Amino acid sequence: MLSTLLFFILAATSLISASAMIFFKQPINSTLSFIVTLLSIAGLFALLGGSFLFLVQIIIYAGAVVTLILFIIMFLNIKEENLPDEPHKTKWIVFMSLLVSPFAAILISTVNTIKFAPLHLENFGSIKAVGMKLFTKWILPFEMISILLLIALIGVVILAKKETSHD
Amino acid sequence: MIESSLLGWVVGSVFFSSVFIMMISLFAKYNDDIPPSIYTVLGLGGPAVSLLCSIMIIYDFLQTGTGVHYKAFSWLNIEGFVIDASLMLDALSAAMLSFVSFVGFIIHLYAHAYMKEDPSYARFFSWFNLFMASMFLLILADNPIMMFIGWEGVGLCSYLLISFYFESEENVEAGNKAFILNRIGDFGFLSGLSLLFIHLGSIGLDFNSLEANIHLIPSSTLNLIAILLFIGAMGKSAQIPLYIWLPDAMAGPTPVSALIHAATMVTAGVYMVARFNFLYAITEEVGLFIAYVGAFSALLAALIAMRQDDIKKILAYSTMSQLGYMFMAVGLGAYSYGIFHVFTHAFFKALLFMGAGAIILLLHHEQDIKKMGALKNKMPFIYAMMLIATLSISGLPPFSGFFSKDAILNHLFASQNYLIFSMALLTAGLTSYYMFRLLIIVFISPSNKEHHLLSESKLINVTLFILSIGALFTGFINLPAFFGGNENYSLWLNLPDTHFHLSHTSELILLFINISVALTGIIFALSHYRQSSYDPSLGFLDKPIKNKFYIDEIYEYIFVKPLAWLSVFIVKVIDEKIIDSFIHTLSSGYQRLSYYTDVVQNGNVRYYALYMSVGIVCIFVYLGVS
Amino acid sequence: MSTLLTLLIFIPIFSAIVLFLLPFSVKITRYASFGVTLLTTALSLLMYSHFESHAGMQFVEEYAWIKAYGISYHIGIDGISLIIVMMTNLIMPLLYLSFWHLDRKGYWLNLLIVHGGLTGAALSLDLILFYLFWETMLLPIFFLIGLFGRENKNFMSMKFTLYTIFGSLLMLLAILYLGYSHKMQMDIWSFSITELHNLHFDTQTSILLFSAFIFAFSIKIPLFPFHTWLPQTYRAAPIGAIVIMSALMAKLGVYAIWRFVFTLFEDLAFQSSLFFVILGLFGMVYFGIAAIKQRELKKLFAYSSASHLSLVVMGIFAFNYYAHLGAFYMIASHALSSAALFMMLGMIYKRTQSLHINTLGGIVHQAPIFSVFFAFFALSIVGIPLTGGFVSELLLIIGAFKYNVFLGFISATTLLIAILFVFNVMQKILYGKVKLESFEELRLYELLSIIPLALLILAMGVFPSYFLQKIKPTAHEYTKQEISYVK
Amino acid sequence: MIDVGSFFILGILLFSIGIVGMISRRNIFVMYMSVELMLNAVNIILVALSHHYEDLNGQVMAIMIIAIAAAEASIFLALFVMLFKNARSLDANFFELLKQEKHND
Repeated sequence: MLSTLLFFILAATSLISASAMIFFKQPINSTLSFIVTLLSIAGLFALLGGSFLFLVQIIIYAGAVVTLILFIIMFLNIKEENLPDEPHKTKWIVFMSLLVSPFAAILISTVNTIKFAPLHLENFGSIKAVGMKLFTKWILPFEMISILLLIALIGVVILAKKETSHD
Repeated sequence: MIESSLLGWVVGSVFFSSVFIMMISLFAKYNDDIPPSIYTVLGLGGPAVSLLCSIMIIYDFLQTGTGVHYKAFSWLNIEGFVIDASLMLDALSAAMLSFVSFVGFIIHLYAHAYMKEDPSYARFFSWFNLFMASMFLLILADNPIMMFIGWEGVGLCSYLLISFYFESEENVEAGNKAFILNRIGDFGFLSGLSLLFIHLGSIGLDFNSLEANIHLIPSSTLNLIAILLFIGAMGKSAQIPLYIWLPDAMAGPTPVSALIHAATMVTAGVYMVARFNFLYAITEEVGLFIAYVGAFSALLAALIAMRQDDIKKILAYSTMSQLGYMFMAVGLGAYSYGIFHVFTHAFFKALLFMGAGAIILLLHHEQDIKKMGALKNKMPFIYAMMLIATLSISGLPPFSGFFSKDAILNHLFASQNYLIFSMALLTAGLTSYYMFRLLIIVFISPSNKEHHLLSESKLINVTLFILSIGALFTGFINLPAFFGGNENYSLWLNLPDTHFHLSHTSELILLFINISVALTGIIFALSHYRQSSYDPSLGFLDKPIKNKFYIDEIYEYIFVKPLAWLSVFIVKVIDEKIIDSFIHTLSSGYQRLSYYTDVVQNGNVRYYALYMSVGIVCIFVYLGVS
Repeated sequence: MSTLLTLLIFIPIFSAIVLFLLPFSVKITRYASFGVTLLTTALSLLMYSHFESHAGMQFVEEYAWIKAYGISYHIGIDGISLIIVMMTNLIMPLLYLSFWHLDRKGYWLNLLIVHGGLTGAALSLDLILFYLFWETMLLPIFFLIGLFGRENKNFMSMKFTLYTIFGSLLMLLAILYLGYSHKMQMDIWSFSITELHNLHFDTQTSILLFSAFIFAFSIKIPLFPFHTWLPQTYRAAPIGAIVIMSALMAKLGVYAIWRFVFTLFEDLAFQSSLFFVILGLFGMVYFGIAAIKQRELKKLFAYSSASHLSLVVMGIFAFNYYAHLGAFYMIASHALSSAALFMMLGMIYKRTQSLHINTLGGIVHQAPIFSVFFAFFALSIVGIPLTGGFVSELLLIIGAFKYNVFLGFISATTLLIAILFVFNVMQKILYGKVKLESFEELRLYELLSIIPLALLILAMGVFPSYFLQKIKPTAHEYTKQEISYVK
Repeated sequence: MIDVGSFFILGILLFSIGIVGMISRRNIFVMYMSVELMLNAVNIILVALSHHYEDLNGQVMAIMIIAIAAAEASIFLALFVMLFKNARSLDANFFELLKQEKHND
């Protein structure tokens, strides 16, 4: 029962904060509500027994990525006049929601037709098990991800360098 | 028929001399060491060799009476259509060849003297000899295609020589005019030939086999062919309506006018009709048509000549008028008289032109007769020569023109075409009037101008003298029975003439009428111009005659201007405004379509995502519904 | 000997690719490409000497290429393609020679590719192969105009290319449909014209296919309503491209009508002959009149060659022996004359940077040799006797008279129409007052590039019998078949 | 009682919100975060399925996605900095380099 309650709380939080994120005019507000979304998603991961993912979600997403966004937003010192002028924001959102709703509705109705077994929330997916999987079967993609990160690193450096040489 | 390469040399020697002169003179642009005398040697040597060859051939021909044939190579040989590059000499072509080569050579001599100082001496002789080669080819051709090649060749050379002094736009335009009008004639000629060939092509195309098979063609087509061929003659021989180039053609050097536009090329039309006598003999309506065209041309030219002031233009109109006589003759079946008039005309008209050229040369290129006057004592020799030629063209006995013209007039009368006869008679009177007008104004009527004359050239005088002998005596070779002869020339030519019988008395009366008409013209001219060179009024005809009946202007407005307008219209309106803009509308329609799709593809990634999600939603709705 | 034709096609194309890849200087490229064209000329002369005077295909090579769809590498030569191939190979080296000092590498390489494409298109007996070469020769022209043209060259190169590609796409559709029908009717794919010849279509289909082919070719020639790209493109294009377009490509269009349309749609071509004869004659008069008032020499001669090509189209559609021979002879003689004339226009342009009639004048005073040659070529266009033009016009006119007397008269007006503008040009630019400060006489290499053309034109006019003997059997064979329809 | 289906539905809803935010907002930061939101929505579904099948591969995939998202974040943010410095704008409509230039004929 607790888990059900927890799920609804977390789900509601994430949905509300995600919706808030796309409504806020100031990016800083959006970012903050995005953090809330991410944290509640991390909670959902924990609920599903993904303890490692729970950590990763908090540390990398909420901790690193979004913080980076926040940092950048502050670093750029964005003023009101730099923000895009969005007079039809609400109209757009309503329009898009209407557009996307059949998509969501159909998917949801499809999912509802499937009878899933009820969730058994005992310990599953310990960090060790995930580590074993990651370093045995997934070792090659894992290493490739590291190369990808390296490339991203170099790319960022080059982008930044171009900027300076341009000035 | 005997094969003889001499015939080839008649054409070849002038042709090669022309080519050599051209090549040497072009080479001389890179190299100054070429002595100019080499042009003289080549330029006069070519016609001299031709003359010698022609004399030898014609002498043989006179002795043996058998024709000469020379086949150089097979020009075109496709199934059912064989044309040889071959030459043929029979009586008709021998008659033409004799005077063309002779007068041609004499005029070459004259031209040497006339053009001596000209910087384009080499160019002149190159083209002049090329003309001779084309003319020989025209005369000696053994099939109509070869004849046409010569026919076009003389037209081209005529163009080149008319625009010889190409510094002046007028001369070049005169050349263009000549060539274009000649080409209109050629259009008819070639159409006629094509019609001949699609009917007789497979049987054989030389004149002999054409003559033998002409009856295979249905007579309506024959008439068409005859008219088409005559259109060619109209252009070449300056008859109505294609004559307007001839007066302008006098822009060329005088030897050119003498040789091409008086003695030889313009008579090619007459020769062609005579050559196709087998065709014209069976198409009498066309013959009559030809005679009428000739009569009207003769009269028109004589009328216009009455009030021209340029000495060469007067002679040009008189040439046209004389050509009219020839066409009257050949049109009504008197081929040998026509050719005979061509023969005598060549001598006296060349003499007239060369005399005029001599005067022009001595007077520092002055051509207006009104600015001459009282030259009789200053140049007595030329005066004598001009007098002989003028008497000859006026048709007074015993000069050559009398015999040929009298024969034609008699024939016209005898054929009972009295309208043509009276026009011819009127033209005869006018001829003697305007020719004596010219003579009197230039040599006799008083003038207050002082002329600084250059010294006369001996060579020119010699050539004049030689031709004057021809103008005096050539008439006797066709002495009619009335004067005790038996028309040797006509007998020798042996053309299928139509013969009409005239009683002795009527011949006598006609003789009297002809001479008295000519004398009337002379008397009028004397009375008008002996005292002053002022032209008396001709009444209502005065203005049209002075303006050449406005024919040039009419042509300008009927043909030239509309064509130019049409050309601009085609390019500017039809091409650009209609067709091209239609195509551009098609393509710019595509472009405009691209602007509409361009709105969709606006470079904004969000919209791309939107389109994508619309697509996804559509797919899901489709899947969900089905 | 058996691979001679393949060599003729691919030597230029491969050498163009090799020269493009190797970092040679312009000078070496020029020498090399000139050498290549000389080589192909020598090979083509060798082929000419071995060409036998009979009607069939000779030097045939046939290899399966894409077996599944019956596409084969099938080439061969007969009397008519012989003309195109010989003209291509004769004109090409001279074209190189006449622009000897042009230092643009791309110019030479593009010309080489067109060279191969032209030869290939003239020799192909397989429709797909033909289409391939047909497009191969288009692209280099696009580059030549776009890179080396003048004024609104970008627009014109696009217009020309789109226009022609539009036409050839329709043709491609028709070709594919033909192959598909062969599969349907004979149960095997094939694109070889000897096979497709046997197909049967209902009237409507064959009219559609016929028009698709005719459309593609009449844009290239060009025939009457599809000509508007021509004067503007010629105005913008560099001389090398113009020489190829007017002297060779346009002729290839006529040849293609003869080879493909007449072979595949005999009946239809015969039934529609009156329409095309009239269209050809109309085009001849129309373009001729349009040329009279042109003031830009390239445009003027563009209209002039369109006029002559319309006459050629009239000739091939008149379906008789004389007209066919005349048309093919005119293809050869007009190729030579127009190539020479456009080359000389290029020389004028090089000296004066202008081709407008009003800026030129009195050249004969400054450059008599140039003028003599220019006048000669201009006159050969007009069809003065002793030039090849005369023989072809004579045969064409006779053929037209044989087809129909009235149309014969109209065709004979070609004698008049051409001189109206040619003589005007000669009067304005050769004669008259000297308008240029200086006009350099022909240089040696220019002279060398022109003299062979002049000699050939003369020889074609003086000894037509010799030149016709290799063409005759093919034309005769063909009209023998056709005559059965006439009577 | 919750089951995997609930997580699915949540994932679908979050994903839809991501799409809506991505398309309807012009602020590049919000757009970026919407993309991240969509990734997270997918992650939820992956992890839920991993749980359902008791197969850890799903979780590992989610980890991979997070790692790639991190790499992506660094590039994105570097680009944002550059774009903002060049254009002084956060407006996505401002960056229309893909757009065809209009001809004037």
